Amino acid sequence: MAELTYRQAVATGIAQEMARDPNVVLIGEDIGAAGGVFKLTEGLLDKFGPERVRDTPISEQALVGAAMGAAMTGLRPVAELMFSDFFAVAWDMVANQIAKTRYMTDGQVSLPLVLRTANGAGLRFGAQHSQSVENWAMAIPGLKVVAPSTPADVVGLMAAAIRDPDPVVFCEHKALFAVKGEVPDGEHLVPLGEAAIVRSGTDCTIVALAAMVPRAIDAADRLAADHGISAEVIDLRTLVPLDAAAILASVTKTSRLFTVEENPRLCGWGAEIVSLVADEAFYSLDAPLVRITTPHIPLPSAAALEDLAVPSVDRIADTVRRRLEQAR
Amino acid sequence: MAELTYRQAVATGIAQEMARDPNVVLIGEDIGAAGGVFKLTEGLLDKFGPERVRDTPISEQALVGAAMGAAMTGLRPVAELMFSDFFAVAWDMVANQIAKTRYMTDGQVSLPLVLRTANGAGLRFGAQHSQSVENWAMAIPGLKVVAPSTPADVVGLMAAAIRDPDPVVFCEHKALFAVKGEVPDGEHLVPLGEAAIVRSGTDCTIVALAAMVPRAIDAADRLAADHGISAEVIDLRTLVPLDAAAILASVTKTSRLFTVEENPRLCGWGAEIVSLVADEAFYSLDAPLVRITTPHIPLPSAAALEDLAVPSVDRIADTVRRRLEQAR
Amino acid sequence: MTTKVPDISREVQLRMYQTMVDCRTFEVRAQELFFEGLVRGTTHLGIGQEAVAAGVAAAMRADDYTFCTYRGHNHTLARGVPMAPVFAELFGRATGLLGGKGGSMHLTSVQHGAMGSYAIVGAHLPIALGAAWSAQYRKSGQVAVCFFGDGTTNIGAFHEALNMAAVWKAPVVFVCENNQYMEYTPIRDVTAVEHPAADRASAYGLESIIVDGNDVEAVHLVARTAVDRARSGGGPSLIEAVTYRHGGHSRADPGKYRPDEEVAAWKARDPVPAYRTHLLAAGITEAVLDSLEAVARDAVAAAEAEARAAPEPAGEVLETQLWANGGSAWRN
Amino acid sequence: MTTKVPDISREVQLRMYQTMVDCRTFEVRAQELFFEGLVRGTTHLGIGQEAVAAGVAAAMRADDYTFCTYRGHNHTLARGVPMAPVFAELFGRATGLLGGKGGSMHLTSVQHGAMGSYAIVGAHLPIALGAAWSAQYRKSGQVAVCFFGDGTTNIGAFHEALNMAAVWKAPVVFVCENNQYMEYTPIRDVTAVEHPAADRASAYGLESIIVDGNDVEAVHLVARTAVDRARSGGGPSLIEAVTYRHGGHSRADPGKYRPDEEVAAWKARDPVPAYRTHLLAAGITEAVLDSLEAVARDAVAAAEAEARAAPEPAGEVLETQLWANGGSAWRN
Ligand SMILES: Cc1ncc(C[n+]2csc(CCOP(=O)(O)OP(=O)(O)O)c2C)c(N)n1
Ligand SMILES: Cc1ncc(C[n+]2csc(CCOP(=O)(O)OP(=O)(O)O)c2C)c(N)n1
Ligand SMILES: [Mg+2]
Ligand SMILES: [Mg+2]
Repeated sequence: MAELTYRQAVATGIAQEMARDPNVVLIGEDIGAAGGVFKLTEGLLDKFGPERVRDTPISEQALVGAAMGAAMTGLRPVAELMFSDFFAVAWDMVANQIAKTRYMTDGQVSLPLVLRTANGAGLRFGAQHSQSVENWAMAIPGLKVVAPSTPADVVGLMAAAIRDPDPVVFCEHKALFAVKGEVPDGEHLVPLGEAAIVRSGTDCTIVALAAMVPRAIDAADRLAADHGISAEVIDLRTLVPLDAAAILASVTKTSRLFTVEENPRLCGWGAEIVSLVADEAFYSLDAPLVRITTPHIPLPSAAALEDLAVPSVDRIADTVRRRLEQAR
Repeated sequence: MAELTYRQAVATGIAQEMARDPNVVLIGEDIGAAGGVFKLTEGLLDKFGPERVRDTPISEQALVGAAMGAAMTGLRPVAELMFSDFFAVAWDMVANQIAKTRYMTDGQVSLPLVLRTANGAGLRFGAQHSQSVENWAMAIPGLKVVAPSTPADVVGLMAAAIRDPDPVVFCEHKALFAVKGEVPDGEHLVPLGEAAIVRSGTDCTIVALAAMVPRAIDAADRLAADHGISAEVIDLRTLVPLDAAAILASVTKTSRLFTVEENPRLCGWGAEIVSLVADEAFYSLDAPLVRITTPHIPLPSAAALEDLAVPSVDRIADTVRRRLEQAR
Repeated sequence: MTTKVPDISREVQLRMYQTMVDCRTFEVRAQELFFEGLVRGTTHLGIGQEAVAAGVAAAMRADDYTFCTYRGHNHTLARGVPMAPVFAELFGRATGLLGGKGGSMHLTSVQHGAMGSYAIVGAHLPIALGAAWSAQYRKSGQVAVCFFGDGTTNIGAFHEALNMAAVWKAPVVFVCENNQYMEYTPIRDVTAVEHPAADRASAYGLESIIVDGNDVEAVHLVARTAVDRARSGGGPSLIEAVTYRHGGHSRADPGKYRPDEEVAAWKARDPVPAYRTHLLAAGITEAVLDSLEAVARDAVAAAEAEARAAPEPAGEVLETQLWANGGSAWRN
Repeated sequence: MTTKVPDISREVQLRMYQTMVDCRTFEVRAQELFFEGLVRGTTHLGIGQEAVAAGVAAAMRADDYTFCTYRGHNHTLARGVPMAPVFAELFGRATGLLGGKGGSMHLTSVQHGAMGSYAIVGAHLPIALGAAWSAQYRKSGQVAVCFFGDGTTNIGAFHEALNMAAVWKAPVVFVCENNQYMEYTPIRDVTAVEHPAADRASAYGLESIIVDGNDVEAVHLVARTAVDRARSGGGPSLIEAVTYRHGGHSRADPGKYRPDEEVAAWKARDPVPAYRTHLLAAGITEAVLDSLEAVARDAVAAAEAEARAAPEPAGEVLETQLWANGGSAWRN
């Protein structure tokens, strides 16, 4: 067991796979000598050389498109979009080309590639550098979507994403970069599509993702301590494939569901979870299904406002308590 | 009352507003002399001249960006994206610039513009020319989203969209272009944010949009005729602003909700409707909330497959009947 | 028409002519079948532009990559893809090249190096660059060739791909088929320079190359030079082949936005009969050329019959092949 | 340094110097306050590049439009935007230019013609073109000026905007501040030509214009010509101003990826002291220049004090101003 930061875990996971498979190559802006603007790829250029760690111009369409072309011809590219907001600049490549080509060609083309990106709020960067776009990717058939909340999962899911034969959008959360955690020694792999029950409980199920996971756990602890409410917390870890079984099993047990989403409200991933539960677990429910999300607004830059926008431990705990009381 | 096709209604609605306000200008590819690839802007160049109807290069980022720059400096541009799939090419302009600028500037900048687009399946054009992307737009704070199902609504909502002080994504459905309908004489205006109860019923609520509306109505008629099921059908008409009141009122009456969505399943607009109802109308529900959607796949081009992918009258009727029976 | 250049072998000349008549015969029939309603959805024909696909293909190695557009019948057939599955795909049949999932705009046959037809303008330039980068990394000696139109030179992806390809010295050849129109709008009305591709080459440190796109041998020679340069590590090229489509942009478009004299003048320069004349002058007999045309006619007829006989796709395939495991499940 | 050009009036010279010292004094302090933790989030400084913003602004009419980037303090202040709300925005205060909603990267003051700072590379080039198109349509005689960096010339939006602006003869002036680095990567490593903007001008039928971006009068003269051309219907220009940022790309970046000698050489060409020397040689007295510097120091100090005293934004504003009705409701 080594203790790593979430930041270090990114390079560790990538390095593990680059050492294992010479077809894994890295491409992105300022990822080489500079080691990335968030130092997420630090050391990889020295370790693997300029042939495998390629700096690009500021050309997201070209770099994502190039990753696709390389993936369909034998490589396993890992492309970095410096900020997840920049997916918008390359969205045609992602949503119309990468996601659809295998299906359109009836399986002739395989696209084993990873699109890594710094996702989420917390650094006061404002509306164009703080979005959570996992729901953009979830809405596109043909994309797998991963968003780890711990250093161990960063390493294990990165390995799984790089080995996966399909395109994976890998969201690295800015607010978690400095978080430390234990990472198993030796090769570490966490399969895509398995949620983690990070806290078990009986009164309600709280489903969270990425930076919302530690907040949901803190809120659950507070609910237990202050109000005797026993909340089960599920870290989805991957949105596609979705561990529907884990969610349904938990809700069947607790009869109550809350989602905690950093994305703005409308068409967020939690809406999909709610619609799944409202259909398949309807008869075991005994209270409204409640979503706790960022309001449907762009993210403000001022610290005072950004902290108010994204679901906080207070808001999660208060909402759960209030809604459970109302449901009594 | 004049009878127009949905196709004619587009140009009629635009012409009504161009005649009314000299600041309304049109921009897009092949919209001038050619009248658009779907002949949606036919006659407008002759009527209003090349200064107001501008052909552009194949440069979606430039044309959408130009619409934004013009809107922030006094014009009311109506920009055409020939196929809604092409939103992906200009997504940064739409999702990061147009949608966010008013909020980021604390209201200094107003963006009265309309982004018109040919949306949806039915023409066997395949995965890159058949998508329903209304949920992409709905997921972005700062965009209003309109998708009419009748010629009259095309005219009335087009007028409202062009007069609206905020950015509006206006989805014109390819499969409806040839559909005829009565359009009131004189100036016609349908306010954004008002759903239409297009068929009233008591046993369940079916919420639909655009091309799914006529199918939902046919299914409802068949359910009544063959199974004595009384289904209420709501045509949402606009996703943002959403007529939540109309949906909640209907479900409170019928206790059962079905959504009929052309978008692929995950994070579709119906998920948002379900999450709204599952929270705010939970106690009046007595059956699972059911979404009828295109499977989570890209759209195939073969007629046999495309017809199978998009919700059909058969699938809607069968699903509603089956799920209501199960719920007995 | 250039006079016959000695270093194009007989064999290559005949192959190029065969390709041109194959493409022409196929597309003429495809259009008839569109009007019959057998070809569904849309179709974009390259009738009049065959010399570009044929001349370039003859300069490629079997394992090289082709990337083309929705107007890609010619480029796909030129790589040796059989006609029957192409017709079947246009008909939306189970035996289609893409099982009926892709359609006319997305023809792909990886085993023939036909790496796809892309229907969103500009997208495939970066993708082709990526295939070239991959070949460079794998030291496979493969070259990627990317075909696109004049209108495509005004979209962002063109600019990004050309710059990155030049910086990386990627083995990719960009071939702009300047047929002088985007859909219905003349390219000159929307472009700041006269030659949409060639006048931009210097912006990427590349040589300006313009070739008569109706002269298959001229195209072939230019392509050979560019492909050899790419293969030998000399980096990318940007070729502008000036040509013309005889018909409209797609489907039932009559192309009426073009002056009759302009259309007539270009039809008079039809590359197929022109090359026939050229080959006759070069000493190839009527009999030989007739036989090649017969081969094309028979191939098209047989392919059509086979495709007509094919069944519609079974419903079960609707949700297959989204993922590499063959399925499309998003949940457990 | 060019020798003083007679037709730049004293008044303009002093205004440009005032702008330069205002910007320099403001940004030096802003960086100190970032390290103090008072400036939150991020900040991108233009220290060393002031001559471009100042020289161009002095060539603009009050109702002209400026579009700039996240590195936009200078361009925004140069339009006459007061410093206190800018500081307050950097601090995330209620009195911020954007009420605390936008931050350093999005400074905007419509009333001053500062039409926004854009944080996604390339996006504002098409937007500036749109403002120019609007001015053209309204026959207002306004000109739009768009500032961006060398790295921005490799993104698609640059290409699309330049071509469309040229075709439409839009009254827009594109100013590329070539500070020779994107973030941490030298522009030459990722660009196929030596001059990322000027070597692309011909791809849009535009003249290649390169100017010493550290020479405010040279910048001003080039800008005046370009702005006048745009205003008189002559269409767009693309200006490449070669300059250098003294500090890192953003926040705490020390800029260590740049050779010390290179940094030293450019600091020796610091545009602010250079222009002071030039103005003294041109006969303006120490006393006058000292007073302008004093004005800048006092303005910055006063603005900082005012911003420090401002409250944090009230929670109520979080959900305001998404829509023109002042709110952000998505439902009834
Ligand atoms: C991004 C994008 N914009 C618009 C279209 C619609 N469209 C399809 S083909 C075409 C014209 C392309 O012109 P050109 O590049 O010259 O190719 P050609 O059709 O002449 O072969 C257009 C505008 C598209 N497919 N993709
Ligand atoms: C589309 C996009 N890609 C990447 C970034 C991250 N980024 C911010 S500034 C920058 C460098 C821009 O370089 P240049 O255009 O030379 O401007 P400079 O910062 O030197 O003023 C990059 C890559 C971005 N903001 N937008
Ligand atoms: Mg063309
Ligand atoms: Mg720079």
